[in-house]
Amino acid sequence: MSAQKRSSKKKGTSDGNRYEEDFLKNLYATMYRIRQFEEQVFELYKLGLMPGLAHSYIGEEAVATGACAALQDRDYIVSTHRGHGHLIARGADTKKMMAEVLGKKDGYCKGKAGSMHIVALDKGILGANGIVGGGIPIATGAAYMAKYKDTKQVTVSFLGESATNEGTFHESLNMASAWDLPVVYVVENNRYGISVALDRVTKMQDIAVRAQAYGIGGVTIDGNDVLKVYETVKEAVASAREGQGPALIECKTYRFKGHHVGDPATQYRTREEEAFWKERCPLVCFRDYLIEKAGSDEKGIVALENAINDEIQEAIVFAKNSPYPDAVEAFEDIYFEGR
Amino acid sequence: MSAQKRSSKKKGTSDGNRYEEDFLKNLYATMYRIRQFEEQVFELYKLGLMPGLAHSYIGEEAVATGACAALQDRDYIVSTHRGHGHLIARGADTKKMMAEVLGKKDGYCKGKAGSMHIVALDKGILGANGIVGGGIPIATGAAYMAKYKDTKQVTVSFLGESATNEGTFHESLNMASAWDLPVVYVVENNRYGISVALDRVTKMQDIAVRAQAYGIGGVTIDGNDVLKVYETVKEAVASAREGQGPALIECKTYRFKGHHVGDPATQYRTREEEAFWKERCPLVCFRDYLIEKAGSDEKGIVALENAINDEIQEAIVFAKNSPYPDAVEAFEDIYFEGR
Amino acid sequence: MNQEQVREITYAQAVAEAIDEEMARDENVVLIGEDVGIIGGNFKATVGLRDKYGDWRVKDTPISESGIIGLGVGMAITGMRPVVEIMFSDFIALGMDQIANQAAKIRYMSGGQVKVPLTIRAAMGGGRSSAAQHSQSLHAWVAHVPGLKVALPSTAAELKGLLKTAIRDDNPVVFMEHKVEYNKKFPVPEGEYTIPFGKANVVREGDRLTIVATSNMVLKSLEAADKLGKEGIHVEVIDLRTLVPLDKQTMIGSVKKTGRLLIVDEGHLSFGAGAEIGMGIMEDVFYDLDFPMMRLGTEDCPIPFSPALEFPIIPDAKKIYEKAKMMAKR
Amino acid sequence: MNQEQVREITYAQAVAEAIDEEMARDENVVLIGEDVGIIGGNFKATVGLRDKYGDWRVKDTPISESGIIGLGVGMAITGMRPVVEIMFSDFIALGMDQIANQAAKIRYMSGGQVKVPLTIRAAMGGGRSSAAQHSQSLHAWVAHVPGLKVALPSTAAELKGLLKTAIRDDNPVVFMEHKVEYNKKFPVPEGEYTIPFGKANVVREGDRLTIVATSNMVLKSLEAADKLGKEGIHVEVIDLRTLVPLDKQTMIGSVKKTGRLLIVDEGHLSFGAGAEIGMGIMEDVFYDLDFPMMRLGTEDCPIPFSPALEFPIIPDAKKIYEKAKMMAKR
Ligand SMILES: Cc1ncc(C[n+]2csc(CCOP(=O)(O)OP(=O)(O)O)c2C)c(N)n1
Ligand SMILES: Cc1ncc(C[n+]2csc(CCOP(=O)(O)OP(=O)(O)O)c2C)c(N)n1
Ligand SMILES: [Mg+2]
Ligand SMILES: [Mg+2]
Repeated sequence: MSAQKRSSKKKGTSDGNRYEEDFLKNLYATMYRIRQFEEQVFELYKLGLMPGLAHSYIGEEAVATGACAALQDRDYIVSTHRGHGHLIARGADTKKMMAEVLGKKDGYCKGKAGSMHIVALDKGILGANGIVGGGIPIATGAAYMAKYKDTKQVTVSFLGESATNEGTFHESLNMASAWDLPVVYVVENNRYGISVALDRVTKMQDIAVRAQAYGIGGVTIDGNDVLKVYETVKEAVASAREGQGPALIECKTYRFKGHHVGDPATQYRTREEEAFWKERCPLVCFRDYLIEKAGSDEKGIVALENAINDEIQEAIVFAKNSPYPDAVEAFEDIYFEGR
Repeated sequence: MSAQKRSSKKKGTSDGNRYEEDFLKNLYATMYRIRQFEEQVFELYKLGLMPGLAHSYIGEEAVATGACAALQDRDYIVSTHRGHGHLIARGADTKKMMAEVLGKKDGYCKGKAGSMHIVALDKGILGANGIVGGGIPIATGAAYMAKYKDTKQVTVSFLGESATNEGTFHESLNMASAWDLPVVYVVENNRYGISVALDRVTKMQDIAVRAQAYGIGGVTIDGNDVLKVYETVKEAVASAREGQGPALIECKTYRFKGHHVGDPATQYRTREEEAFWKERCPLVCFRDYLIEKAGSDEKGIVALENAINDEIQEAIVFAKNSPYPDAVEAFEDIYFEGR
Repeated sequence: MNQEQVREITYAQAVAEAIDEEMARDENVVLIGEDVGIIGGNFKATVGLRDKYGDWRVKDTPISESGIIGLGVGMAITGMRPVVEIMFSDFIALGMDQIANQAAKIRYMSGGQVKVPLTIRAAMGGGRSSAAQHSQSLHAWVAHVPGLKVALPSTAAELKGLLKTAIRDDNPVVFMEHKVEYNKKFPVPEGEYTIPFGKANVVREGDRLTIVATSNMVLKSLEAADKLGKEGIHVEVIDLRTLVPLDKQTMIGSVKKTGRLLIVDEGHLSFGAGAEIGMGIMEDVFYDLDFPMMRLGTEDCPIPFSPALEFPIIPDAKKIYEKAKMMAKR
Repeated sequence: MNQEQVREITYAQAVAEAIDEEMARDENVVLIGEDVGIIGGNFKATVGLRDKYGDWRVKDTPISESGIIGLGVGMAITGMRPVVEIMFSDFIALGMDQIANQAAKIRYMSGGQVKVPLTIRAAMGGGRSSAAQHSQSLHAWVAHVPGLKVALPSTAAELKGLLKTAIRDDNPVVFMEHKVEYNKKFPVPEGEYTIPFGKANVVREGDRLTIVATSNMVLKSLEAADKLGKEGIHVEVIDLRTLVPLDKQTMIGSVKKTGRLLIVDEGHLSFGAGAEIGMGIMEDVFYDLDFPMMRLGTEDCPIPFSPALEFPIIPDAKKIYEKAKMMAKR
């Protein structure tokens, strides 16, 4: 029950397991897709084409990718304000995502959601959430449903380390543990909540310690190691699916950019810290691993990358070409009227 | 940091310490005063003389008594819906309390508070609270004040075990621990929140375990042993006063009556369980201890009891004779107008 | 409703009956809340349900208002029809994020992908010496949030029909039960029936003044109207039933007939639901008004504990009678 | 205010200046909130204060809205004057218990023993594509709770004077800053001044129609009034400044003069603050009204993300102009 800590490795990758190359390449493709999507969102923001703001997932791709790879199609995820990565890892359509981020009619939510609130029910994505901690009880409720109906579905609730200071975190984990609900809480510990470093507002720096308060399993892992995330989440998901209750998995990671696209992140963290983490870029590390350890050839990877670049460019074209919704649509979808 | 558990003793009293007889008798007097006050409140309720409801502290007297004995005059307490015991232990005037409970003009709060919201600022009683968990951040704020101004005051926040499932508990303990605030959280674990037994809604039965999530000291003690409570709280208060931060003290205890004066408590707990705890009545045990171990003579104790009986009767007379407030007073005290 | 039935049950029993029927009808209906199970609720409004449906369908929860409403949201968007009990409506304050930012908005934010068939029941109102934190009528808060529906049943018969509608509704409904009513008996028809949302109920016809009331104030208004009726002043009393949707047409029709409108709602007067009831039909009835619209509500002070202070600040039949009489004079 | 001063600062700078002056004046004033310290606030409204006053007086907090408001309550009743920042006013939903059940009521419940000099600042309003959970104007909730005061400053000069008053007030004040204003520059007098609560500001005189507006809607109303003025239609514009206390006298005087009232408030129309503004003076002006009172507010739908959807649902100068023109015609 006590927090296990994984000794940090320079090139944050596991190699104790053997996987099919396709599987590994898919993981890489997902991470690369997230990265590319986010880079392009940033470009669109700088060009003034994106309304509002977005929270970049760059640097944290291994968490969403590893976690979602451990799920079955019928499982659920609940996401956060920093949700693009979770959605893409869960298989959301980048075209519809990009259109949503631009506030267009063909977006997942017809332009009503924007970056922070995307739902993709067909992919089991119950929603990103603009309220820090707001999704945690909702994820727990989905797990209650699964337990009540014995559907064997598991829900993964993503949350930031700072969200663990909201009351909803505590209330949810208490219920999930008391009733052995099939939910896995994946904490993305990137050390900051906007500008506030965890150690300024919380005594214990390993969030996994908090699992002890609920008598559930809690581990701290290298969140930049996609295989480690995959393996850890997979085990927790299997255990939850079998009725053994929830778990808390803390993934140590880092956001390369500021809190949102408009934040230069200059005041509250050091360039050294940034450099330390960029060394541990989950994409670069895993790419190296693919080539050096898993026997993939670089040409194949480049081809994959190019294909994804094209896909994201298509998504941008799709989003740009999509019309804005009509003003009258503001009045639709408030209430469900049909049956 | 891990929860310590005290082996339960039949006659829940410590005897490793030597105290002045006066001190011990004062503790007993306080417990007896609480008991007598509560018995009489119950009588008034049955006679239909009390508006609304009240939550009886009978059976839990050792917690408030031991904890408040460990405080200095300038310290603060924050109480709960089950607050009579805390207030009396802190030295509140039973006349003004009784008048308040009956909704009379001479009550502590001029009849506006009733049983659940009494404030007695002159005694450092910042308020009982009708919202479960509502007082926890308020107590923490008082501690922030003390730290900021370096007043060396400590705040004791009383709360029930079920209140630890409210988000405010978590948010407050996180802040108090991060900033080493001088506050001691005293949890009265009487196993039930109204009708809901802790084990039906929470996996870990020792609330002290929760302290680990915040990296603060947490202990589980026999809450019916007034000296044990006194000693444990005293140590925590001293440590908080010295700037070492908060602590969580879980006192295992039991409410002899129902949740409130109108609850027969028949459906959700067994007669055996009730009998088990009545055997461990904090008053009876400590009375025996006084006579058998501390060398008090029974005549003196009986005289003390009689004096307290008289005091409470006087409080009842005072409360009955006090007029109801005038209707226009409803419009006073909403805003502070003066300067 | 069938007038021949004379069966009488309490308002609390009507709650249990409505939930029982809906649970029997649809296994997606579950009830969760503090103390709803073993003791059948703090107000005994869910007695017997746990015995009948078991611990997983009638779940006693920890004291975590925000958590349990969120749990309900999660269940609702994954196909269930949870009924969440918040013991005292004052405690919705602890769950307002899940109510207003989550339940109310998820459907909209999703562009219509999900629906949220969630019913949140809570006990409102004063009159029981429960003091400032257990006596409020906070329906104006939730009525102000688009995406929610808000119901305030007046009698047991109304409650049963409206609660069944709430549970069957595919949208989040905040359902405010009045705590002084729970133990009162009312005639309630046998068998199944529902009462649609958004249709106000003209409970007494009259020509000299329209009283629009909510919840328990409907009963107090009827008392006042009876007394006025004996004096030959015939007052129309409308039970609004739901604030959202708001049945403006029935009110407009009535005020056009009577020319005078008194609104009686137990929320605090200022910035309360009564203000909307008046302003909401202002443009439609302005030229028909013979007298300014007036309101009665709980005075703008926290609810005091002492009955000597509490009763004077909440509208009662006498105050309604006096205000109505003053307004109805020609 | 001294008209000779032409110094211009932003609305955000006015926040920092007001707090700075009050902190310098009284060591009991502290500022706590998420990100208020090192980066000087999400909206840069508290830049420089941490450097000047240190970490304990300008405290970056964890993301715990309920906890930090409660912390403020505890400080306030033990002698301090905390200013708590809630980044977006939508998040007051997470702290409503501490706001409405604790801060607002503790003085009353204590029978006047304690006072609660607490200021809760929050950023309200739409117009920045912040979508449903970051764009609301929820002041109607808090205005409905006796024991709280509620201020909505329109310009930087107003903000500075009102915020200083809020901090000096011995009661809990919910202070709603409008997020589209933060970066705008306004003329602000040099030196110390305060603006009293409960005194509405007639920002433009006129005879044909009274517009009562709050917050940012004051500026939009002035724009509309300017345009109408050029057409010879002289509209009076009143900046309400505070909802609680509510300056009915200024409104009544104006409406008695003009005979027409348009209320413009950014909260959702239904059950919003505008309803009270109308009904609150109804009895006093009824016989002077030449036209039904009318309201503009944000439409009753969650605030959509896309600017194509958002701008049409929030009142703007054009809508105000059109409505006012329609109302002012004889
Ligand atoms: C209830 C609430 N409080 C505050 C905010 C503002 N806010 C948005 S993201 C954020 C930081 C969240 O930090 P963390 O949970 O660690 O996630 P990260 O951004 O690091 O991924 C804050 C304070 C919010 N959206 N919701
Ligand atoms: C926020 C809130 N939720 C629910 C209640 C109703 N209620 C009053 S006391 C109580 C049980 C509290 O249990 P615990 O904290 O263990 O204290 P105890 O009564 O056992 O002393 C409940 C549920 C309340 N007053 N406030
Ligand atoms: Mg973070
Ligand atoms: Mg208890």
